[in-house]
Amino acid sequence: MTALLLDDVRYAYPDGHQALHGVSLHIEPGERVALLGPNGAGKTTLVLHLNGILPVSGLTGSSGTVSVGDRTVDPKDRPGLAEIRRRVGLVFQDPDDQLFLPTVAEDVAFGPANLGLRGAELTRRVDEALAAVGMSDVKERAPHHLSLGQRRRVAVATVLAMRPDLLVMDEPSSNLDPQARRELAEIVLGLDVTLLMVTHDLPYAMQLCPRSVILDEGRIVADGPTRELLSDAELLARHRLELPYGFAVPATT
Amino acid sequence: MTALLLDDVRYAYPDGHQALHGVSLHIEPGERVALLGPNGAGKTTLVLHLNGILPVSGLTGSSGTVSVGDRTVDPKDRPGLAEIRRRVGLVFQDPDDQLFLPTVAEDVAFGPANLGLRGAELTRRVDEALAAVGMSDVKERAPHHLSLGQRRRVAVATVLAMRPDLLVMDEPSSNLDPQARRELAEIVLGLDVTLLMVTHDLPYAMQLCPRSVILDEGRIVADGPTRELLSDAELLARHRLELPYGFAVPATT
Amino acid sequence: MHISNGIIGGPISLAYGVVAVALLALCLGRARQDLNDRLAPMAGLVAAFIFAVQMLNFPVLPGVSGHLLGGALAAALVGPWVGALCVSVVLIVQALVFADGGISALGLNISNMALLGTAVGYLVLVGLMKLLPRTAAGVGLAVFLASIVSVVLASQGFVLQFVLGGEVPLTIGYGQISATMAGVHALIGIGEGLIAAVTVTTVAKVRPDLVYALRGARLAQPATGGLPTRVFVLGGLAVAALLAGGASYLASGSPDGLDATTLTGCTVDADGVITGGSCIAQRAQDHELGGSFLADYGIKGVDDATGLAGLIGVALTFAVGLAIFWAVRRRRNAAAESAAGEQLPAAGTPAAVSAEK
Amino acid sequence: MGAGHTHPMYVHGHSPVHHLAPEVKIAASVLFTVVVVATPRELLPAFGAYAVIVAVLAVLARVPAGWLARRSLIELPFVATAVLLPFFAAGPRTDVLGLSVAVEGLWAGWNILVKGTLGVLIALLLAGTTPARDVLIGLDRLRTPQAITQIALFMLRYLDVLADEARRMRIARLSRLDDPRFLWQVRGFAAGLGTLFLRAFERGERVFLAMRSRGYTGRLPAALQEHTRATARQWAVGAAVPVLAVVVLLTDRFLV
Ligand SMILES: Nc1ncnc2c1ncn2[C@@H]1O[C@H](COP(=O)(O)OP(=O)(O)OP(=O)(O)O)[C@@H](O)[C@H]1O
Ligand SMILES: Nc1ncnc2c1ncn2[C@@H]1O[C@H](COP(=O)(O)OP(=O)(O)OP(=O)(O)O)[C@@H](O)[C@H]1O
Ligand SMILES: [Mg+2]
Ligand SMILES: [Mg+2]
Repeated sequence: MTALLLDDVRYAYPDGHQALHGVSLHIEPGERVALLGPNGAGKTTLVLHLNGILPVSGLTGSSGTVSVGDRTVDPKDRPGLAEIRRRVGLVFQDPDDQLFLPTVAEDVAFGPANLGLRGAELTRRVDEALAAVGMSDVKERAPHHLSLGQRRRVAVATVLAMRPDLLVMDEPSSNLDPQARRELAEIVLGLDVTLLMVTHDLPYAMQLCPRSVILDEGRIVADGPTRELLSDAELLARHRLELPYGFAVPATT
Repeated sequence: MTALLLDDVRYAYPDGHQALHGVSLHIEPGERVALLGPNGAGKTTLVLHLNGILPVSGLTGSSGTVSVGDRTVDPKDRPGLAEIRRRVGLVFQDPDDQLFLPTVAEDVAFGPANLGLRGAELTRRVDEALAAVGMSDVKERAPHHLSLGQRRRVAVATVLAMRPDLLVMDEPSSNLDPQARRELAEIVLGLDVTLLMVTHDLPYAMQLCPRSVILDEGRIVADGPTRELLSDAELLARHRLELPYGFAVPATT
Repeated sequence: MHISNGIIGGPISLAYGVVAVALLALCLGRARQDLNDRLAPMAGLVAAFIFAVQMLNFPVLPGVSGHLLGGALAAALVGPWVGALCVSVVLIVQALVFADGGISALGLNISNMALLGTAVGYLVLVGLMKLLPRTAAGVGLAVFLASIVSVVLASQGFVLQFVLGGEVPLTIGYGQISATMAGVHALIGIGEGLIAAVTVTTVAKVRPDLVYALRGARLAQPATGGLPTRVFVLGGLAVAALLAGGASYLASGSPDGLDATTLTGCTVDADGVITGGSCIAQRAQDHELGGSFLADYGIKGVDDATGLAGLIGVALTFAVGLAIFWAVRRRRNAAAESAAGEQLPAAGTPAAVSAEK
Repeated sequence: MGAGHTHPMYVHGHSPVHHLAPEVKIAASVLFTVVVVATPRELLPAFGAYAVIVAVLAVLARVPAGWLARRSLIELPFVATAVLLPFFAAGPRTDVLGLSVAVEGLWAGWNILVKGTLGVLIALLLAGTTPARDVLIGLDRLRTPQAITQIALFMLRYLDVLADEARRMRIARLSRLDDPRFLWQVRGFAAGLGTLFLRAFERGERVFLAMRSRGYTGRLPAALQEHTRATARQWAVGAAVPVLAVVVLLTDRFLV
């Protein structure tokens, strides 16, 4: 069984910039994996492949296959794509990419309602998800009138409300206040999902993900237990990573 | 002498939401101050007051005065406002709000060109600023075709290129890779400016700013040496702040 | 309704050019007071919005294409003076950067669409706002009707120009041309009115400070829950049906039948992109949008769908159907609300979608 | 955001026409169009000469003929209707290919066709060799009131913002399982339209404020566009086009 399988994925943006140079990755169900790497490595590009948003069909420089569970992403296979999008919950790096309806409550309800939920059950889902990220009190406000951190939390809620099998988060902790960041970690640790999380926060990766993958210049350059990778200062330095000021790898996880 | 003086600043957004409830703050020239606080505290709102962007004139719920050096922000005083904007360099929380010209080089040149620079001097300014953030090689690319971290670095460069007296940065380190984050710290430490930095990264605040201010629900709730504030776990907890996993306040700065 | 070079004779074009310049100078003078820090970007957005909706063109009469005009929308959001400037800017940029509308006909086009359209739209709007309640529904209805009147009158502005400088005697009478133009543009006006009403009411609810016609005042809450909304929808529908009926009767003899404005015959793929068949939206994409700003920019780099351009195309061509659909859904929502005793999410929420699947 | 970065009408290139200052090109195009429109429709040789001028310019600009042909399809409605005019015009009739058409209508159709086509071609040459932002810079240097150029500048930027926000909203819907069959999309569109407008406005407003905070005063700093300012020589070269057209018009008028 695999939760996610990428085979030699290559991608070039329409302006010709080659962002992925052949990425292969295999994630088991229930694994929690951190995706690390410098700015511009291609992490976001990779993540956008996971539910068929990229690639744009018919572009040169793009190839490879992406499978989620037993299904392969294929832009032409409409029911297949819907099924994949049902399974994969994607939290975008920019919350403005995620929120689009006039109120927060409607926005969080959008996904579950598309799954067929309605009435009291729908309301319960929405309330639960908003409570989990501590945003119950902004329910009736407009998402684009929230602070960036509030928007990010709502963005996480929109995906949590769909209860995906594979949760993919692109820098979920940036712009969050420290307590929200810890609460998010607790939520994620409490969920029974497969997790792929992009982050620049190495201690956060260590806390949440037993396994890490380092991506640089569109290629995977390391894959292994997080603790091991983060102890290899030389490897980290080669890929513009380093443990932050004042941080020491704790003796126990 | 003061670099920045806020006196009882109140602000309500056009949709009626009151974001600031009377903020007073005084910063000396050369000070480096961190502005901490939970999501939605009003940090961004406060920062936008510092060069006359807010308030919208004529809205109810907004009052108070903001002075930069010897000048008071007054939307009606055009030359005064221009002078203040020359002195204050503002890095926005969202780089998409900052970058708008077709190429990175032009965008970085925009501010200095408005200051009257041209020709070789302008080019030199641009090159220096881009080199400082490690983005020299994306000079001719379109800002909206960069990764989020790359865009944030360029956004910082646009402001550095103006050589402001008062540097105001709204979460400059989010979405930066660890090494870029450290490099930014080094740049800032090497500059001879007054600094006000919004951040959720308490170790980063400790590293850069001897003084910290905590804002919560539109009011200043604490102001003092960063080391002292961060050692007061109870104070931090009351305002949704906490030191991250694995971090211990280092013995020496 | 862009007139190209050579349709109207030189002297008349010149005369209109002089009038347009004089009136624009007046607008500039008056706008200077209005065009503050806030209004400048708003004016840009209004212009961009109008630019986008004007991209759907279809021929109406010899040398004349029909499309949304946007004068009333501009007047409602940024006022008559800045509004006229916005529409003029759209026309100037279209002529110089998109080769749409003759350069020598700029005076004619600005007179019809920017000056006449905006002025009429604003006057009707101000009049109606005095009569109607200052609620979202009231403002919406006012904008809706002002749009229709403004578009129809702007089309008559063209007819006048044609009478004055058409340079060719026709077998069909000017009265017939006038009626055809009015009919087609009444239909266009309904689509435009719906778009303008939705836009203005949304903005008015959240950012009343951005709606010039409200002059910064917040909307009043409807006195009795829901009734004004129903009045708005039914009133709008009645007007729409009336105009649509009348217009299609009048327009049936026009060179380009109204059947072209439907999407019948198009196949549509997963993401709402027209993939085959033949219909106006697709033609418009091929001929007009195919090379246009939005078509190129729409979803570049993410998907080959048509993005905003497609959305707007769809909305315009379905404008009339939308009005009916809208009313039905409103009523259904209201019914569901009273039945379940709970608030269903408002317009655009998926609850209604799944309920109808 | 890419304010007026380029536009799909722009043909990238480094021809002499591309390098001509925008204000020169605008002035030349406008004057040329005016001369064309002022030419009596009976002066057939003059129109031939104009076509030659346009063709020479196209060659100089290295704009492909195919591109010009494709883009000039924008004129199609007018062509179609110009063809119809001969059938609807009143007055004396004549037979063409066995069809009875009005003489006046034929002339009128020809008039629309030739003036419209020449106008579109010259406008396309301007658009194809001048990025949108440069057109605005040119207008600015031609003393267009600042209110107009400023609105135009914002308009170009907002077109990007609108497209960008629409794209974001669409991806957001798709990735959360929206099933955008046609009707749903229309319905979502109605609800989304106002939101799109607001979102675009608020983003644009923030960008505007960021520009302000970097010293923006209502026009782009001259230092960014110094290289495109017209020299006296460029003005002379640009003036050649309308002057040539006037010469053609006058010789035709009095000699033919
Ligand atoms: N829309 C785009 N068009 C062209 N190139 C792009 C686009 N988006 C990203 N790129 C380029 O592709 C590369 C990978 O970008 P990506 O966004 O995947 O990086 P990332 O690893 O997510 O970086 P970050 O940590 O800064 O978010 C970068 O070099 C970037 O400049
Ligand atoms: N454009 C807006 N319209 C209305 N309310 C707003 C707007 N922007 C922010 N707010 C509200 O004002 C308050 C303060 O927002 P602000 O953006 O200043 O928070 P912040 O401290 O910067 O938070 P974060 O750490 O998440 O960035 C929040 O409650 C927010 O919801
Ligand atoms: Mg990224
Ligand atoms: Mg903030």
